[in-house]
Amino acid sequence: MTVREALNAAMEEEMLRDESVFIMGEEVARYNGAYKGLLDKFGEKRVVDTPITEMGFAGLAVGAALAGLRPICEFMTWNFAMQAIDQIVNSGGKTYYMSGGNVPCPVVFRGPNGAAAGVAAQHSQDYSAWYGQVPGLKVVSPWSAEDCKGLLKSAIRDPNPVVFLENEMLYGVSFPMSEAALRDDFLLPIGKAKVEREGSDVTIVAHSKMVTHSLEAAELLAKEGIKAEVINLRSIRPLDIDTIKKSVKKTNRLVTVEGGFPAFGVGSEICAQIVESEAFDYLDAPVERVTGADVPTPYAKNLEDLAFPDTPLIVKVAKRALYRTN
Amino acid sequence: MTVREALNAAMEEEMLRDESVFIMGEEVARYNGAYKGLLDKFGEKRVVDTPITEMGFAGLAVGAALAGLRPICEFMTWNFAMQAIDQIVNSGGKTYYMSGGNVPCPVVFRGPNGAAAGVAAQHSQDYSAWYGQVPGLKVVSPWSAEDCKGLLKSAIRDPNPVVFLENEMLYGVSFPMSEAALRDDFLLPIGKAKVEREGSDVTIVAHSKMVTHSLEAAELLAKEGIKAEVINLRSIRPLDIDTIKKSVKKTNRLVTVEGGFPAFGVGSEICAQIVESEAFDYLDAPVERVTGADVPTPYAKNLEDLAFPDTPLIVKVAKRALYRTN
Amino acid sequence: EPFQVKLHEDSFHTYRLDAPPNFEVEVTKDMLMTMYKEMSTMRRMEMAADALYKAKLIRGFCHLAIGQEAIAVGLEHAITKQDLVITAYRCHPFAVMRGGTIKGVIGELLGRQAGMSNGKGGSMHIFTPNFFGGNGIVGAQVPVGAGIAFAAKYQEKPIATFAMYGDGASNQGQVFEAFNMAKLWNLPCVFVCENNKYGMGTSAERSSSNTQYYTRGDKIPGLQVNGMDIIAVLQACRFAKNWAVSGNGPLVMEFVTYRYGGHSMSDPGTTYRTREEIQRMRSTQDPIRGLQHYIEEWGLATEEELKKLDKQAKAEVDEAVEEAKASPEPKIEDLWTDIYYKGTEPPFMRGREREEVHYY
Amino acid sequence: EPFQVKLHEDSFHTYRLDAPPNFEVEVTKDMLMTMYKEMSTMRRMEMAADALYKAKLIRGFCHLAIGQEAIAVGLEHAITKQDLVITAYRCHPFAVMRGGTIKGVIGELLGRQAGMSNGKGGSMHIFTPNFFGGNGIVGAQVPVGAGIAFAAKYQEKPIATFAMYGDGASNQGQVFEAFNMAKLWNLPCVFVCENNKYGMGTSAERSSSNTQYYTRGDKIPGLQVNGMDIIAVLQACRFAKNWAVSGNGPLVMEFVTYRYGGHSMSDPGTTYRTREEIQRMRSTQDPIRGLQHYIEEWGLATEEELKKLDKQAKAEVDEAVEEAKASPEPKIEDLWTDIYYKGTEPPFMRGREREEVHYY
Ligand SMILES: Cc1ncc(C[n+]2csc(CCOP(=O)(O)OP(=O)(O)O)c2C)c(N)n1
Ligand SMILES: Cc1ncc(C[n+]2csc(CCOP(=O)(O)OP(=O)(O)O)c2C)c(N)n1
Ligand SMILES: [Mg+2]
Ligand SMILES: [Mg+2]
Repeated sequence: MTVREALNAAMEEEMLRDESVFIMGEEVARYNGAYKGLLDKFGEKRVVDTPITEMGFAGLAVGAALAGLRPICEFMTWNFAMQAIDQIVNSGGKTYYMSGGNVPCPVVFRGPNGAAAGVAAQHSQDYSAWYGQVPGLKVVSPWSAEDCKGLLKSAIRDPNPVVFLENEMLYGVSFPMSEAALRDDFLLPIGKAKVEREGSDVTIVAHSKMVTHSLEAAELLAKEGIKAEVINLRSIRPLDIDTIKKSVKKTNRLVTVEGGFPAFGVGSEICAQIVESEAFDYLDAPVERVTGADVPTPYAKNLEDLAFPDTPLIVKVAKRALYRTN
Repeated sequence: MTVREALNAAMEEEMLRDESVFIMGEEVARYNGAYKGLLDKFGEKRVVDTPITEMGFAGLAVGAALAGLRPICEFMTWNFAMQAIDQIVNSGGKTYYMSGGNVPCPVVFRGPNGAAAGVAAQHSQDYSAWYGQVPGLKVVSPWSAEDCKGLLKSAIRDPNPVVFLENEMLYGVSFPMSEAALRDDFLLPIGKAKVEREGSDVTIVAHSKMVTHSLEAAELLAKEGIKAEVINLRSIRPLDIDTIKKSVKKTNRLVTVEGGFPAFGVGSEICAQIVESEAFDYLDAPVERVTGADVPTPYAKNLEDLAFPDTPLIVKVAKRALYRTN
Repeated sequence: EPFQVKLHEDSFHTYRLDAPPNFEVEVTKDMLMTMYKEMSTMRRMEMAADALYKAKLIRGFCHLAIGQEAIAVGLEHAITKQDLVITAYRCHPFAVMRGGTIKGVIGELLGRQAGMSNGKGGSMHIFTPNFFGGNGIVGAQVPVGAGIAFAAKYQEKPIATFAMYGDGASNQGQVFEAFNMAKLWNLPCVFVCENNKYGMGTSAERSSSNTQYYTRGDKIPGLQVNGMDIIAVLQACRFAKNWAVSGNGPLVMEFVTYRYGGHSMSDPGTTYRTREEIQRMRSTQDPIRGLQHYIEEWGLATEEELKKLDKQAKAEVDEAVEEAKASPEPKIEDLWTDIYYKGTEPPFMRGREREEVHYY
Repeated sequence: EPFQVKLHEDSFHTYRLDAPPNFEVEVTKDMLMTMYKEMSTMRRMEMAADALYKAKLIRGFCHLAIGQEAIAVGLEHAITKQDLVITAYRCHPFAVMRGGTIKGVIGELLGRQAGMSNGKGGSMHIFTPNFFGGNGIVGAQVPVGAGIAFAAKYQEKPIATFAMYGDGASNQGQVFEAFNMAKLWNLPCVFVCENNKYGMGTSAERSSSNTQYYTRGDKIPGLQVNGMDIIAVLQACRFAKNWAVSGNGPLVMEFVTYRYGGHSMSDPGTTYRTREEIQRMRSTQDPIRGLQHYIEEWGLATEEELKKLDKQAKAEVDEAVEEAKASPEPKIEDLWTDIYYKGTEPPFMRGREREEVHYY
């Protein structure tokens, strides 16, 4: 099943289950039919094409959630959600607290995050750390089709505002689905990471598309006799530091991998939390961060290739964490 | 000289020096006269009250900068700049790169950042790490009147977009000014931290209002025979890691202090960079982060007090870094 | 005992509306007396807040609605408890009229457990089951209001949503975005501009290229109302509610009103307008004195009877203030509640340093 | 040798304007022939981009302006090199007309050193000294355009700024924010809506509660123009430029036009509109055929002479494509240039891991 199909299945199942769930956003209904099935099944009342007014429709989604609906508010990409970030953070993320728990806001904001291929600086930013910083939001960054289905369903049912960060380049990618994941009661817990591959020599923590590269890297490392454990973070907030700590205590080495800018990023936070924790004493090498480069994303292919991590780079850094240089 | 006076002096001097510098924002001209002097001196052409349309006037400031002016775009607080963040990041921060260096954007965005007293969740966020993440922006977070004057003048002259994060609670605070700082050619380099107090036992790195608390903490620590070195970060991007490393190599202990949310914050990044560097080997204790609490800022005084670091807390953590528990 | 009164001909101006609301308004003595008492109480409450602020018992921002009482009170008498309202930070009278209490509002301002948001929101963030706040970001509540109306339509509830904003807020782009969606989708949303002539220190003409706020909805019909005459407000809100629930889609309503005090407690309110202007508004347009005038003119009650109501209002507020003051500060553990919905929290949350950790 | 021609009476519609532009337009043969050649060249260039995209030499987004050529070309003949223009991502013809080259545009699309942004911006981000791009965020360029006009006024330059956007973009709140400031401050800004009937797959009626885009500036006068007739475009732009430099403040201009292809290369463009509609527009409204028709009707040139221009256009584009293709990819070190203004960079910038560090 592809990631796109998994997302669609999650939405369809939840819309069938709960009348108050609906989807809105730019071109979610009629355009070239990414969700054609949903429109046909649920009609324009529940699959709503919006004007190109991100701040407005994000605010509208928040209002609908405050008034008892469960909106799935899609952004064509998270880059455009910058126009709506005040509604997400201030109206969505803080109202429950400011109201002393009187006004919950069960809304899901979703869409592709990070870089797609060849779309340059304004269309390539990764917002994991920004949203991850905000108490009141939950932030999910799924990788596989199973992640997407189980986590999106949980996000829709969650009574809190959830920021759901997908990846454009994964939409068409197929993943095997377990029996359980195909069922309509399949839920994955928000806030739990998953060990995708066990290993004892080095821990590689990644999220979203970087899990693919990390698993590829683990495969290559295995050929050299290095057993890498790969953790798929799944959630950015809550951040499942316990799973990482457990792994680090076993492997004594940690490499974080992400596609976002390096500064104030996901890797920085993981590093800081590990350093602060008892796992620090288990580290046999400094925590290594593999990240996007500190440059606005360039358009030209040869430069773009240098702006994001790839499999060989992860291999190289993992080996460095093991003090092996070839 | 108070911080407010220093900021005004910086603007006035630069406006006198360069015809293309002007200030715009909400209530910068006529309201209760924070800048009354500027309005009287330069008139409404160069001191422009805007409607309450952050996204629009931030975009307008960017356009004016692209067309050759040097706008100082004031946000009443940085919280409201969330509405304009797309213009700051995507139009302001990325155009120079996307244009292959053809279109520079010399604009300063400024205003108070972080919490003021008793203003609750929507008015209290610290955006240092968000803007600090973006290549193409420079991000400054001054503390003293001297910082404010020297750095704002540099920001106005800088040919890049600069995000200038002030602190409401410091506006009325007076600081001594050096002879040099009073002159109209006084500039401080963006990207350089300042050692505000030398010490050999523990390094405390802070920015903005937290420098005050850190210096107070150092004073208290001194009474117990602990010599704390206090570094005023001044800039968030570029981050002056060299100054921090140098200090850590001397003190072997590092405590970061900030008012923002803990996750993906300034302290996390400093920790990660230290861990990655040769300074790691000099650490005799894990890096400690003192931060705002991971809660939307509460209104009630007793809760608010628990949401932000204060002097005793810094003392406590610094002592912990020295393995001293009382 | 209902009877008809006639509004001044200047009470309404229309835009793209076939007809204005009826100038003949049906009222009862009871209703008028209640409205008088409520306006008087709301003013007393705001004055109490003013005093408490000056006594340094209230912190941060505090925006009072003195002068604008006819709107919150008049609106409430025109709609039902099922209808929904959202506004900005100048929200105290709405919070009380919509099911809250004076004690709850003052308690919130004082940051106490008795506060309607348990002391966590403060002056700008007060909610009831049919009032969605109390919002601190200028303009942001307007699309949120459109979303509330969207939900009502989706759920096929026969109700109206009133999304309120100021003359300053009216220029925010998201207000126009909300207008556009509401019109496209025929949402039962009444957009209400409380034009009190200033957004902080900026007069309407200096912020808005069109100061006829009721005409700024483009294809959305508009209605301007004398917001200092509570009977005009009442009639306009009845009209608006009826408009919305009859499937006409959105309406833009403008109340022309005035705030007597500064923008917030830190603003003396006299640097960008003259004292004469304030004095003139107070003495010629005051909504409470205006209703008093009607009541006396129509022989419904005497000045003494009204004075008695004023006294009751004062006593009520004084008592509420005392009760609120007696309420304790929030419990320290409540720092950690309400970040996430009860039962769906993360296992723990971090405080200011690694040892300050709250486990749920 | 200038002569007068008369526009079709449907060429203009006005809003809050005393009089439309003159329907009698002064032109010269030279100008018409040049405009013909330029439109033909622009179309060829876009077709070349289409082919290169399909050959997988262009990546990511690529938005073509086929069908909309009259606007970029007509505008340029009405204004001077001092006037300033900014638009969204559908920007290739503007970039060429405003001082760029075909080689520079195609080179940019190919991500080569010959690209006008050195390959760093791609299709959506191309600039010249009097053209501010090429912007990827829908609507964001509109306040930026108002800012450019603000600067012109500040510097007392007698020029107009044209801030262009689409029918889809027209609903963005910041467009209204820009309108408001431009009107308040009387900025010499012409807001230009290229209404090509669709924003991606959403037709104008489904995105906009008012599809008469020229009437959406509230107090700002508006002018609707047949954007498929280049002479109407020319005359309207002359009018607009004159309006702006004469101190009249802003104007909202709408060009009614049509894109023949999909929204971007990934959109077939036929799921949300009928093939018949596209065919009808192509055969009855095409701006190049329209100008050809005029030229032939007025006896300025024969079909053969025009065919020769078409051939020249093709040859020019073909040559530029070859030159662009021959250009190398950006230098690897250029990953690090242009983040900060040359000479004001930080001491170093971090790559993807701690050993990838670039020192300036
Ligand atoms: C987005 C945003 N910008 C600025 C502010 C600061 N601010 C608070 S109230 C206000 C004035 C609003 O005026 P108006 O809408 O007329 O409402 P009034 O205060 O008159 O009721 C401003 C500028 C804010 N809270 N939010
Ligand atoms: C803020 C934002 N939202 C969404 C998009 C995605 N997007 C790119 S173009 C487009 C349609 C714009 O339509 P219109 O303004 O009519 O311009 P046209 O493509 O017809 O020239 C959309 C939705 C974007 N780039 N920016
Ligand atoms: Mg107002
Ligand atoms: Mg369009």
